[in-house]
Amino acid sequence: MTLQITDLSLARGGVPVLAGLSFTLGPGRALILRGPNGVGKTTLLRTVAGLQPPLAGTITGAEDQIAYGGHSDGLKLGLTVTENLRFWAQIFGQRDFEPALEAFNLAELRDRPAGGLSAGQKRRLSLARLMVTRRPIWVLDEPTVSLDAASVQLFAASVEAHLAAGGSALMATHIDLGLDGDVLDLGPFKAKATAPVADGFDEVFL
Amino acid sequence: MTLQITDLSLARGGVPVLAGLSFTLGPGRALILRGPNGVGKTTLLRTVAGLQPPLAGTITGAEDQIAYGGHSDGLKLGLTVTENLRFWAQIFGQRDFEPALEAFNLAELRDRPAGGLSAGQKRRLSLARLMVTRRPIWVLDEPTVSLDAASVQLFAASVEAHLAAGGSALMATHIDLGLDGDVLDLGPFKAKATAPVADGFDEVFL
Amino acid sequence: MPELGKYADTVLSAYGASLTLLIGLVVWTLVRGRRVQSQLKEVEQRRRSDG
Amino acid sequence: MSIWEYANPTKFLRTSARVMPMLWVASAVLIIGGLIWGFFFTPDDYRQGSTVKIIYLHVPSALMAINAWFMMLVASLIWVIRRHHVSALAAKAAAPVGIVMTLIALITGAIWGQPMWGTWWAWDPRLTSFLVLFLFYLGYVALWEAIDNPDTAADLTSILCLVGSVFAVLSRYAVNFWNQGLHQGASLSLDKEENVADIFAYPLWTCMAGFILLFIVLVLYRTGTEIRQRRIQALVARERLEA
Amino acid sequence: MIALLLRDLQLAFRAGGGFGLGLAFFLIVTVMVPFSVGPNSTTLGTIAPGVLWLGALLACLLSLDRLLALDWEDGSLDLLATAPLPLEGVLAVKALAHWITTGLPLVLVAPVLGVLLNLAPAGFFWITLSLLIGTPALSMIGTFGAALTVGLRRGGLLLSLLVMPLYVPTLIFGAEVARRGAAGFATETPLLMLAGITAGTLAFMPFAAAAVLRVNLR
Amino acid sequence: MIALLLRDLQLAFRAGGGFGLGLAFFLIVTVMVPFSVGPNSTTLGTIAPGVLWLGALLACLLSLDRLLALDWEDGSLDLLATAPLPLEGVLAVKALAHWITTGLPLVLVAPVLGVLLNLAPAGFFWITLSLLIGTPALSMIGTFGAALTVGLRRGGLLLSLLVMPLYVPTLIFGAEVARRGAAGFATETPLLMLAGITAGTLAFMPFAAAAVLRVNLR
Ligand code: HEM
Ligand SMILES: Nc1ncnc2c1ncn2[C@@H]1O[C@H](COP(=O)(O)OP(=O)(O)OP(=O)(O)O)[C@@H](O)[C@H]1O
Ligand SMILES: Nc1ncnc2c1ncn2[C@@H]1O[C@H](COP(=O)(O)OP(=O)(O)OP(=O)(O)O)[C@@H](O)[C@H]1O
Ligand SMILES: [Mg+2]
Ligand SMILES: [Mg+2]
Repeated sequence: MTLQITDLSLARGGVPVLAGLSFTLGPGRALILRGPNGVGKTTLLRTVAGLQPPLAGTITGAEDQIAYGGHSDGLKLGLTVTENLRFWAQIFGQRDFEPALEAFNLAELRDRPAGGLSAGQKRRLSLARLMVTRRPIWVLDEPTVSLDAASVQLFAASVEAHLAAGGSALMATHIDLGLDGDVLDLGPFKAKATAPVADGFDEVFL
Repeated sequence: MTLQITDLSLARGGVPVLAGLSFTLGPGRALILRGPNGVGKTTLLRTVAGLQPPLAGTITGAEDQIAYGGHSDGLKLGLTVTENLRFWAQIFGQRDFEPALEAFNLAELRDRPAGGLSAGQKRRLSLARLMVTRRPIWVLDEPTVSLDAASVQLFAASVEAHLAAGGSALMATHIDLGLDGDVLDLGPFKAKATAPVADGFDEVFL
Repeated sequence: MPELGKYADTVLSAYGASLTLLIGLVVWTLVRGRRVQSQLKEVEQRRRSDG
Repeated sequence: MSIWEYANPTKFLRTSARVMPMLWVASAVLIIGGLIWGFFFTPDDYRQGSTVKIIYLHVPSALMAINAWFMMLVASLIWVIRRHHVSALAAKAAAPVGIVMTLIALITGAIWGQPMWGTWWAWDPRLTSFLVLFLFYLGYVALWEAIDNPDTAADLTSILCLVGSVFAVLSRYAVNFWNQGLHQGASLSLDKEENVADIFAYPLWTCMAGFILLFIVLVLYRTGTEIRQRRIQALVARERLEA
Repeated sequence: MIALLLRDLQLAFRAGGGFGLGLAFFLIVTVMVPFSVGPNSTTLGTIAPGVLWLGALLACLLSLDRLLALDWEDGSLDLLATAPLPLEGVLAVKALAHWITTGLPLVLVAPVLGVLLNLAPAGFFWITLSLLIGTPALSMIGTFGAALTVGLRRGGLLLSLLVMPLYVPTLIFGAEVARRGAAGFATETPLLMLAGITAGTLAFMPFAAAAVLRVNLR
Repeated sequence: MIALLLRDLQLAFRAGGGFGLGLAFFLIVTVMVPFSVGPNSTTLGTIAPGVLWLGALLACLLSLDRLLALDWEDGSLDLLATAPLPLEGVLAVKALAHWITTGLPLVLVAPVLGVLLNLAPAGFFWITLSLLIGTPALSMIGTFGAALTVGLRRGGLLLSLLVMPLYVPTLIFGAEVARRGAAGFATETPLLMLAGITAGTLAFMPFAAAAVLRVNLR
């Protein structure tokens, strides 16, 4: 259940982005990633979620524990709010999605097709998806984009409930959510121009 | 040059969203739209930009004056930063896009394909586009999504420069930009269940 | 020149087309190779002068 | 020292630079010599007249068209299994050469078909399977071109090459089953009289050897170009990081 | 898995009649043929089995580019890849959904279109049978192609280019069965080959498709 | 306008050889025909002009769905609509770019593919001429169709479905010219009709396309 990252190096599009990153995320904890645009937050989160392999280093405790939420919402615009949620619940072997609807104030919109929602409403739906996965580690990339102040509160409340229930959360954000969690600034971990690899075998490609 | 909105009513997806909205936006002024998710900010901005017709009411002074920036970035991922900007400059009959590159700190990224930018970098590029249009009225839908604090500053500075040069800006946002402009809360203009239209001709459809 | 008889056109066009393609391939390969080589040299020079 | 040492790009560049001049000369001598021999110093065939001279281009290019794909298959396997960048780049470098060889075989064949079969083109199995091979080459090259990230492109194209090879073999059988051919195998007058066959055969072998060497040297050279291209990309990226 | 299948079918229906469109395209191609090759009925009868197979193949091909692209664009594919399902299974289910919405209707309607093209009476059974056996292979190979090109700009045409050569054996044996059947010849050998190709494809392609999709998602 | 044309061409090139792909599809369709209708060269010769026209039409059709869709998805279309260009002009330019990247290469390569299909020698001139005159109409009509379906999910197939019937007159007259030409008959009447259709389309379609696009952007 504890996510452990050791000496991780990451590349995006073949270019090293972050290097020498280590941290631990235990149950009930939240870790907030900060750093200027382009520092590599998205890259890190995708790697933790298992979508891309790291250049070097290890990630333990992530296997099948992670609910990922990226820049895009992952909604089917042709399906209604309920249908979208039910689908993800089924995929993750769950049945009950009512609490998620309630938590994100979507009950009124339940029968609207997702395509007919405003930007913020879509985002709420995509966050509600996290709750139905029942996965312990939430990995979120700028979750509050497009949300109004009230919805940000809803989101913060649901993260706190998740932490209280023993879950954990790793998220990148530029704004202050008022969550109490550790903050990790990625700035210092920016990859330097790569030192030649030990045996110099593939050096020309690096 | 003054944008004048009188008694505007708007619908989205056939459902009335806002009603009875009036405001004036003179040169050198900024107007910030606020309101909870789904209140109709996007709908209003698209209408002002001429992308959809209003249900009722008039908009004057918008014709060919508006530079619109929506939720999505409008970038060609296969073209480089410079190529993207140059294209829009040409479309709007301009040549010079260097100041825009500088203003949004994109000079270093100039030869990167837009597809290889991070979310915030893309957003900066899409904002730089506004500058090359040389249009006096900027109409922006949540311009600072994905931007880090430093980039938000850049953006605020460029808006201020635009206002100082006699331009004006109308934008919807959930966060505080630290701009000095008027704020308009759309909450009170939410459309009520529609009163029957004057002549009742198309009443069954309303 | 050997006597090609009534098939002169056939044989010559076959040789012509094939040799054009072959030589084209070789020239293209060499030209592109040279260009990339000089680009690489330029980039490496730049890096060295930078430090 | 294991053979995989040569998968080190630097070593590859150094070694290939050493052997390439020799190969360039040898392939040029063999091809030019073989063609001159065949074109000027062999008699006409009694049934095909002077068109038999086309064989010195047609058969070697057909041979290399198939072998180039085979080489790409092996290189792709090496990439998939051992992940040596050089082998992926060698596969990429071989594809255009393969395309040109296929085109030469198709064009010379079509030109030859006009007097022999009275048509430029017939849906003979061998011709047809060459056309299909040509399509596979096109798809393979198009996929390389369409992907920006070189490692992704290497992975995807090598899997395409593996899957494509299976389907290429299947197509070959399908096409055979589908139509009986016009295309002569070794049955042509070549083997009828031993001495005549030899007269045609020696220059043919010379040309074949020349084409093989030409293919090798082209692939070596082009692989070197691809390696340098990657190096440029890497250096530019590093500059970006330092900035 | 079943949830995924149901969702895909539901989406196909929602988006303005998933079943209808593949079919309609098939219909239109078939109808276009007489316009382009002329109305001579002997000619049409001769080429009818081939035209039906070609039409089915193109209808399949045209619908491929949306097979994964939509899920990619809205981010669902990332989410599915992190879901507790094997990616091979996800792709097999997607291929199945594609077959149900595209291949199956084609099989059912092919005999009707045969009438339009003066197909010989003996041919109706064989065209249906050969399409029934062959179209699953088309969907599965197509899924591989879609996985290969997902996320590429202008993926649509590239996808066709990559997939078409892979379709060749299926097309040849399938059309051969239909042609021989219509002409009253023996069909065992091509039929066996066709079934073999389909079986092999269904067994191995999901793995190849999942492998390339994983690469593309990185 | 010119900037727009250049950008579209540039994008087509960038995306891995814009010219190549439409062509390759045309090639593949042509190659597939013998596989499906059988290798008999008399039959092939008879249907050759029709097949070439049908192939060109399908290659055109397949590339249509990206004509506006990409600009729509990334928001450029909204921005273009608010730019100081008449929307009619934008669409005419887009159709022109489409023709240059798709139609023109097809025209140039059609005679080569004619060889593969045993086209009668007299036919080569006529197939080229008829395609040259006809394909601009295909691009323009296609732009209308693309404007009609932009923003719809699964637009690809629907687009084909809508555009196909609109292509019928062009196809009929174009194929007729090629067929008559190949058989050595007079071609004036269909040629005139074909030219008329193209001229009319080019004159009026941009307005229709702009009208529907405006509705779709709302
Ligand atoms: C586009 C048309 C053609 C293609 C694609 C083609 C392809 C091939 C191929 C692949 C081979 C390989 C031989 C091997 O097994 O090593 C070959 C050999 C040969 N082809 Fe063609 N061919 C074409 C047309 C013709 C024509 C029209 C002729 C002459 C009438 C011809 C005569 C030969 C001969 C004599 C050989 C050597 C056979 C042997 O000794 O094994 N080909 N061709
Ligand atoms: N395509 C659509 N079809 C039907 N209804 C829609 C559509 N898009 C939005 N709506 C509805 O119209 C209303 C106004 O939406 P709009 O996008 O203008 O809100 P917004 O103020 O921009 O919200 P946000 O802050 O979330 O972006 C919302 O209630 C939304 O559900
Ligand atoms: N597809 C890509 N190809 C090549 N490089 C990329 C690609 N996507 C991102 N990059 C580069 O990789 C670096 C890290 O990008 P990443 O998206 O992880 O940043 P980020 O921290 O999430 O930024 P943001 O706050 O703007 O979302 C950036 O410098 C970016 O330019
Ligand atoms: Mg990011
Ligand atoms: Mg909005």
